[in-house]
Amino acid sequence: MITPPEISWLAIAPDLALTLGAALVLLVDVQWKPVARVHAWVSGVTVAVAAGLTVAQWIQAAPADALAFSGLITMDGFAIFTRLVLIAATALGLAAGWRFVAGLGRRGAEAIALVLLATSGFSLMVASNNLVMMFMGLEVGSIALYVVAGLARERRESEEAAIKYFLLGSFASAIFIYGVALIYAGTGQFEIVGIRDLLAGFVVSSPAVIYIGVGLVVVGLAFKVSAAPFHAWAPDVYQGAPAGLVGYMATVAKVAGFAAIARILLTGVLDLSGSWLPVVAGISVVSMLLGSVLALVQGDVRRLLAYSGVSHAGFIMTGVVGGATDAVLFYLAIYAIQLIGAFAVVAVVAGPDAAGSSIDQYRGLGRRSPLLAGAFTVILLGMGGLPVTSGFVAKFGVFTGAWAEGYEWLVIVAVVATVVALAFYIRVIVVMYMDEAQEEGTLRIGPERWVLVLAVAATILWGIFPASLLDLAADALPI
Amino acid sequence: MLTALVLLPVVAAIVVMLVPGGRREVHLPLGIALSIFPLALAGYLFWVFEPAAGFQYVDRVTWYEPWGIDWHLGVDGISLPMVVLTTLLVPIALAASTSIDRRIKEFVVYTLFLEAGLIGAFLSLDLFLFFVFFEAMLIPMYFIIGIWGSERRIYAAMKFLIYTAFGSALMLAAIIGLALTHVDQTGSASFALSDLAALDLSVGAERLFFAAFAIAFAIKVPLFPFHTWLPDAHVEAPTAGSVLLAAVLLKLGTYGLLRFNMALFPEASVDAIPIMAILAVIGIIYGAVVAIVQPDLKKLVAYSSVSHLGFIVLGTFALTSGGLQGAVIQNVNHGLTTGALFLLVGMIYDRRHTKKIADFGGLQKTVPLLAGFFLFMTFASIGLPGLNGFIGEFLVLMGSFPALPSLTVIAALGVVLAAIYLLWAYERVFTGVPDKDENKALSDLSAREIALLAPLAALIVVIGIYPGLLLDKITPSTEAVIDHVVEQTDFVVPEPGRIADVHVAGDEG
Amino acid sequence: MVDVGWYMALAAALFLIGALGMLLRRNALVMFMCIELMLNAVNLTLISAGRALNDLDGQVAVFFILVVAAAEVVVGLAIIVAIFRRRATASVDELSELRG
Amino acid sequence: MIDLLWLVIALPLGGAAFLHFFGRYVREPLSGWLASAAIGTAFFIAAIAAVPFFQGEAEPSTIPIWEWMPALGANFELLWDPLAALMTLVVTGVGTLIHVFAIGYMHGDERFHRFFTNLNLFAASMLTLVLAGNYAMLFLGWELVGLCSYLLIGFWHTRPTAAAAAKKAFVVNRIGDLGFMIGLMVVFATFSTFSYSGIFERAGEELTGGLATAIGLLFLVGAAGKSAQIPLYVWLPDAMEGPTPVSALIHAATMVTAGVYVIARSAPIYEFTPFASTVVASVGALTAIWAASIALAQRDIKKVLAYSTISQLGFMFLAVGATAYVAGIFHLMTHAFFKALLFLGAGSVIHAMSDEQDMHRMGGLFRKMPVTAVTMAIGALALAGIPPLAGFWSKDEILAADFARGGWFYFLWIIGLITALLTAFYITRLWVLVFLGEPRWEEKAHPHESPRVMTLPLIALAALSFVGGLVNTPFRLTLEHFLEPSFEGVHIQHATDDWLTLAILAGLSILAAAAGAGAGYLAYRRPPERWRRFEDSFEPLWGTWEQAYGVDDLYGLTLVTPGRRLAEAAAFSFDAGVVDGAVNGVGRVVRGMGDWIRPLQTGFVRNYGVLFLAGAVVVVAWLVAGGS
Repeated sequence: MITPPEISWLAIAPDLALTLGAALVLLVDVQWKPVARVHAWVSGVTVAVAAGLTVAQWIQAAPADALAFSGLITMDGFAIFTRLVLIAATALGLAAGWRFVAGLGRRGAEAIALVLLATSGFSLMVASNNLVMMFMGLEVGSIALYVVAGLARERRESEEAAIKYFLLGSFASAIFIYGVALIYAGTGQFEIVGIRDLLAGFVVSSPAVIYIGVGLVVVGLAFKVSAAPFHAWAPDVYQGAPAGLVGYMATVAKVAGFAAIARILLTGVLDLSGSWLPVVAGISVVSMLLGSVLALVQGDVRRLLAYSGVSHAGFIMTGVVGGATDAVLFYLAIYAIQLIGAFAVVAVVAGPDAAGSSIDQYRGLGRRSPLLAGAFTVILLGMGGLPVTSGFVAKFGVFTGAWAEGYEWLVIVAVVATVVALAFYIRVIVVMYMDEAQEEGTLRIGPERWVLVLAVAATILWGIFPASLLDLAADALPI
Repeated sequence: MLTALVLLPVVAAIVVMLVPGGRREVHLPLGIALSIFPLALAGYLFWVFEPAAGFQYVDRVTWYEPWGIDWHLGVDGISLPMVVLTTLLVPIALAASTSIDRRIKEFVVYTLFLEAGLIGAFLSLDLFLFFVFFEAMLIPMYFIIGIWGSERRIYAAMKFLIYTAFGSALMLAAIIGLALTHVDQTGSASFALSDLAALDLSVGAERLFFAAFAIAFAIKVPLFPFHTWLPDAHVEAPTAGSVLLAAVLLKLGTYGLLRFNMALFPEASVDAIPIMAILAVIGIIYGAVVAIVQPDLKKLVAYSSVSHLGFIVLGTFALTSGGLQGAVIQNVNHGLTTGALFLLVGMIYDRRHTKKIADFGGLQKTVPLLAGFFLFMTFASIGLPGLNGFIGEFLVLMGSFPALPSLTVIAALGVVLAAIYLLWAYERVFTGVPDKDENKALSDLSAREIALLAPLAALIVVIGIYPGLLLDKITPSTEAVIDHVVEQTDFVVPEPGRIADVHVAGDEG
Repeated sequence: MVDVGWYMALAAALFLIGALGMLLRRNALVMFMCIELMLNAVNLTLISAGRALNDLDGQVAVFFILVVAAAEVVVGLAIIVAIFRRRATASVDELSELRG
Repeated sequence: MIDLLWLVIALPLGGAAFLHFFGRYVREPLSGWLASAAIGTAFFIAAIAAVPFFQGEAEPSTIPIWEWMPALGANFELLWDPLAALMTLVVTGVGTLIHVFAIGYMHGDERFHRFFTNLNLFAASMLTLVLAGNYAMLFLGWELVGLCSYLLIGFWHTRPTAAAAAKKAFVVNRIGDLGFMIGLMVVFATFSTFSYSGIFERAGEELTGGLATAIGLLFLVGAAGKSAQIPLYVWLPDAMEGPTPVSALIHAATMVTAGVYVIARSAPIYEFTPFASTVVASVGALTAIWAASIALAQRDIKKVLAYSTISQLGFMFLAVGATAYVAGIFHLMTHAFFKALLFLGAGSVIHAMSDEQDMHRMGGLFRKMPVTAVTMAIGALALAGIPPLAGFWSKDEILAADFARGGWFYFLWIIGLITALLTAFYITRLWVLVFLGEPRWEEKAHPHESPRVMTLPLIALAALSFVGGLVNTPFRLTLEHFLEPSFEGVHIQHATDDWLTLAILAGLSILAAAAGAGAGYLAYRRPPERWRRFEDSFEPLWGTWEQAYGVDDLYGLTLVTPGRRLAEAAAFSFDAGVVDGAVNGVGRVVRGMGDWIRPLQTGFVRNYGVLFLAGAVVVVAWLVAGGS
């Protein structure tokens, strides 16, 4: 006898808003074929509404009714915080990619709709307490992104990026869902909370199938966050996909992926931490080292950022190891803004729909357009985790977490990795300031301007006064 | 007051930033003028400083409560001289940079930020805060070397940044570890130096943490064998860069060893005395020997720094009154003399556009004033009594001998070697008949350049004749360090290691 | 009555076959089909697991997955077709310009 | 008067400061006179302050000035006792005369005022050294005189030889200072203070075991550096590159005697280490004869005097080593008179011959410059030890004291005697070669007597060299009593008071002196080819002496060149290669790893898949293994 689930609209309101917004964009487009500005308004309003609803959740949410739809969806602070990050990323991403979107002409509406849909999918994912639900969100988001990757249709690289992303992505999804199935087979549960309670009940060791399941789930998500050795797609996609939207793609996938990882590992199977901690730590180490070392030898800024993303995945993993959800959330928020900012710069320098962005394009940027170069410098230093930037606070947080968990060696590896990482961020700065200008001509900059302003502000202000964001993250605990 | 001292340069930097246009005739003078304010404030601080009062003018504002990090500044006899030195040298370094022809605005801004970072690092009493300053100042220095340096500037800047960053990375790990230990032992998080110094660490942990800190600082000092970034950095850096690097930045290393390693890990410090002392002595001799044959004037001075800073580390780890006083005052002395030497090399470079010793000869004939100043600084650096260098070295040697006799004797060799490499360099550069035409038509020091060197020279003499000026401020703090070590460990200060012993003896005599 | 374990084993086998196919075949279309195969292996697992636990959730989940699979087909085919149009081949090995 | 004592140092120092900053505005002779006035006044102050000692009633007194390095009990304080007083008077007295002389000698030099700046600075430093109330302050003066010596040797900085000599002097001195410094370390570690009084009072109980010997020997190293004793004497001959007044003041009369002064000052320490004292004496004796033999064969007039100085300093060491401190100081004083005289005379000659220094190109100058000739003759006889001139009394007292010490010192006494003979020979040779015989100089050189400003000091010094010895004759030991307060509780070696022995000893040394002088006269009175043959008849010995035993080359071969090699190896092979190589190596390795891994990113989807699956398998396997 199936009991009909009770409805709690607020729980899914933001996702609904985004979905409807996407639909609205398409309808408006079909109906009136308006200028891009209209789309800007529609999407802007949509994002604003979604944000507002999320804030409403924050205000209204209480642990008691955190669970909605008989446990499918949760409204815990963790979900809300990540949702906010996702929505912010959407807004920034659209701003950063706007010149690209506008350049698409008729297909611009599609792009916007896809972005909104992707966000709604991922925001569903971060909010879902049910693994199948999570899978749904994951797929909605991912599939939308596959298409975004291929939006610059007239460019071969874009196609290649799309197909690679698509094949490997769905491969990963399949593995993820198989893991879910195995966990289900082992526990009879899809609900993360349920799994937690169940595992708490196990007196003897739980069946191996669960471990296999957890492993596969972790692998599937590790792919989404481009943690080594599941990162191979990232550089190619970052390089091939349209510059304007790469930042957005990379960011939301990582945020949602890590949210899911944190939720599953730290809530669902925390009792099994004895066995998964070393594995995650291992992934973290491989990611940090591989990412940093490979980034060191890249000649293309977008690939460089991709590999740096791999190493960042590793750093965030240390936070997961430390079980410091607040630190992880802080890191995600900061990194999201910085990454979109970085790609906004790329979009300006290389052009919104260009493929790749050779480091030579940045020679003498410091002379050509000081402000742009300055912003990029701040962002890169933030990513490098130098003090006075929020990046340092973020790294400090996750490292502290890991050390507290007894993973001193991991922290030591991590700090060494940061030095290597610093080396390649600095390389870009060197090229910008210390080489004589090669490229000439002024750069056209659109709404990216605002993205950069925000990114720089976030990097410096939260670097000096991190308390505001840290408190927020500290409250945003998973159920 | 201290907060103001840290923020003044920042404000100055921002002001300079806001001034539009890239014309040096605006920015450089403005920068110099603004950098006088910190100097004035530091001078006032020096004036009102109460030697006996320990840490004073403490500013403490909670930064992020859950992590226990504070904006926590305080000054004592060890940091005071360094702060004054910093604020003194920044205007001079700026005023010495008139030969910089491009992007002067950025240059001034970076220098001022650097100053803020340095002052902050010297004043921080919170390890998190200290690390922030310690690491943050790398960036302006990195740009100063990398943008305004000479041919291989990028290589040098990169090496400087990565090398030092590596050291501080380890230190960061150690700081985290310490803070968490504090959480375990007290339940509350704190990065305050005083709190962390009160922890009781297991021998193993203490040694590891000590090593992490020590490596970070040893790279900064730089202690053999971590010194190789220094010559490159110096040779490539512009004059101002070299001056600040040698005079102040390196001191962070020696200062850190004294302030943090001693306070936080007394046990390990005592155990590490042999290692550190041996490295220091190797540095003294090695740096001097290598300096002898350097073909490049700047490199020579750079290696001389390696040698001189060895004395500071030796004195620090001798853990006697004389040793510590010598170490601290030598921090200042080396700052003044080597800073001045780099200024002079810069002035020579501005005239001749070369630093190769072989390109010179007979300059004393053409630029007697410059030669005179150079010789003066040379003797200050050699440690001629009556000048400041002697005070430091003599105190260090006399203070270290009771603790580490054999090493001290070897270290004393450095005094001879210093005479060899510096006087030989002077002989090759300044004496003889100017044979090369380029050397025949050189203009002697301008009034501006004299104005830059004169105050340094004056201070060198004053400290040499009346070191009490500084020692009175320093001594209580250095004594406090020894007391701390003694009560934390079973370390016994060798006779006659303490002022007490000395005075007793003195009274008898 | 065959033991559920066997269904599971079969599913696992199918999943592996799919995975290996994904790695061995060149044709994007075939690779995609392999992924579909993997998804169906998942479905089989869920059904049998649900049967074993006589719990409906597993069987319900299958529908969701089918839907997702369908969606993937749509997008996937679109991309593949687009590529085929331009390069007259669906071999993924042709698509290796981005590397390093 | 004592409370004005600081003026003794302050006056020359002030003179130096004034001339340094304003000298260029002062006309030529005036700056010289200012400098002379400064030090002259110092002389008078010192003289007045010393009166009580002459009356033999005053006690030594310490005058504190201000704190210097409290942690070391090292402050600025003056010790005013007979020894200090005597040294002060010698330094200021002889110094004043030399200042005046230099006004004439440096006439026309473009850096005239600079010269007097340095001269005054030197005087101040030297006075700091002798007036210091503790070892730290003594070391201050010790180093400062080294500085001045450096500045003045290299005064003509455009001469590469001068610059090199200056550097050599400073560095060699530094090597000695190293020993001295280590000695100070031991002293401080033992007494935890530097003040003389503090140390000497407790010397008895503290100086156990080898401590006294260690300190004594280490001080000897320092003294040997400053006073040009074996093996550190090599700098002094080169130091003759400096203007002659400098050689007279610094490298004959005052600075080089600092070593003797230190040992005398440290008598209470040597009291406890006969061994160290013996070493001091032996070094002195060896140096004395060694340098004397070299002086025999030199052609450069100043070189002769330089080696003679070294040899005479050896005599002083011989004295203080035999704990005949008074004799040592006595000889120090007389030597200051006649050696300054000789140098100034030589200067006057060189001046007249327009900077000719080779005695083979002189001769027959007597008629041209009688005053110089006569005064120098007096100086020569004084040095040779012909009674009743100053040199005789002091030298004879030294020899007598050594003889009285007995034992090993008999041997040293014999060496001293031989040295006396050699001394008489070479100084006579010098005088004869310069002033007698046929002129051997080219026509264009037209020597002339020096101006009065130069001759007057000569005459004054000649007078002193004549009577200076009478202050301490066996008949009337004035100096001895004068110095007593400084050597309280220290055993001082005296000559035997058995008059017969004394007379025999005196006779022997007079004999030696006369023989040497006579031989020198007879040998060189003859025409050049004759004495040339005479010299050749001593080959190869003569050549060896002329080459100063080739010690410089030896040092170059054994120390300098290998040192340079070592440094180069360290700098260019080890530092650049190994140490820095390691650092850059790390960077290269990391990048290399990157380049090495990079190909894994083939761009083929299927390879990515393989990587992916492999990773998955590892993760799952690890988890399962870890789980159950």
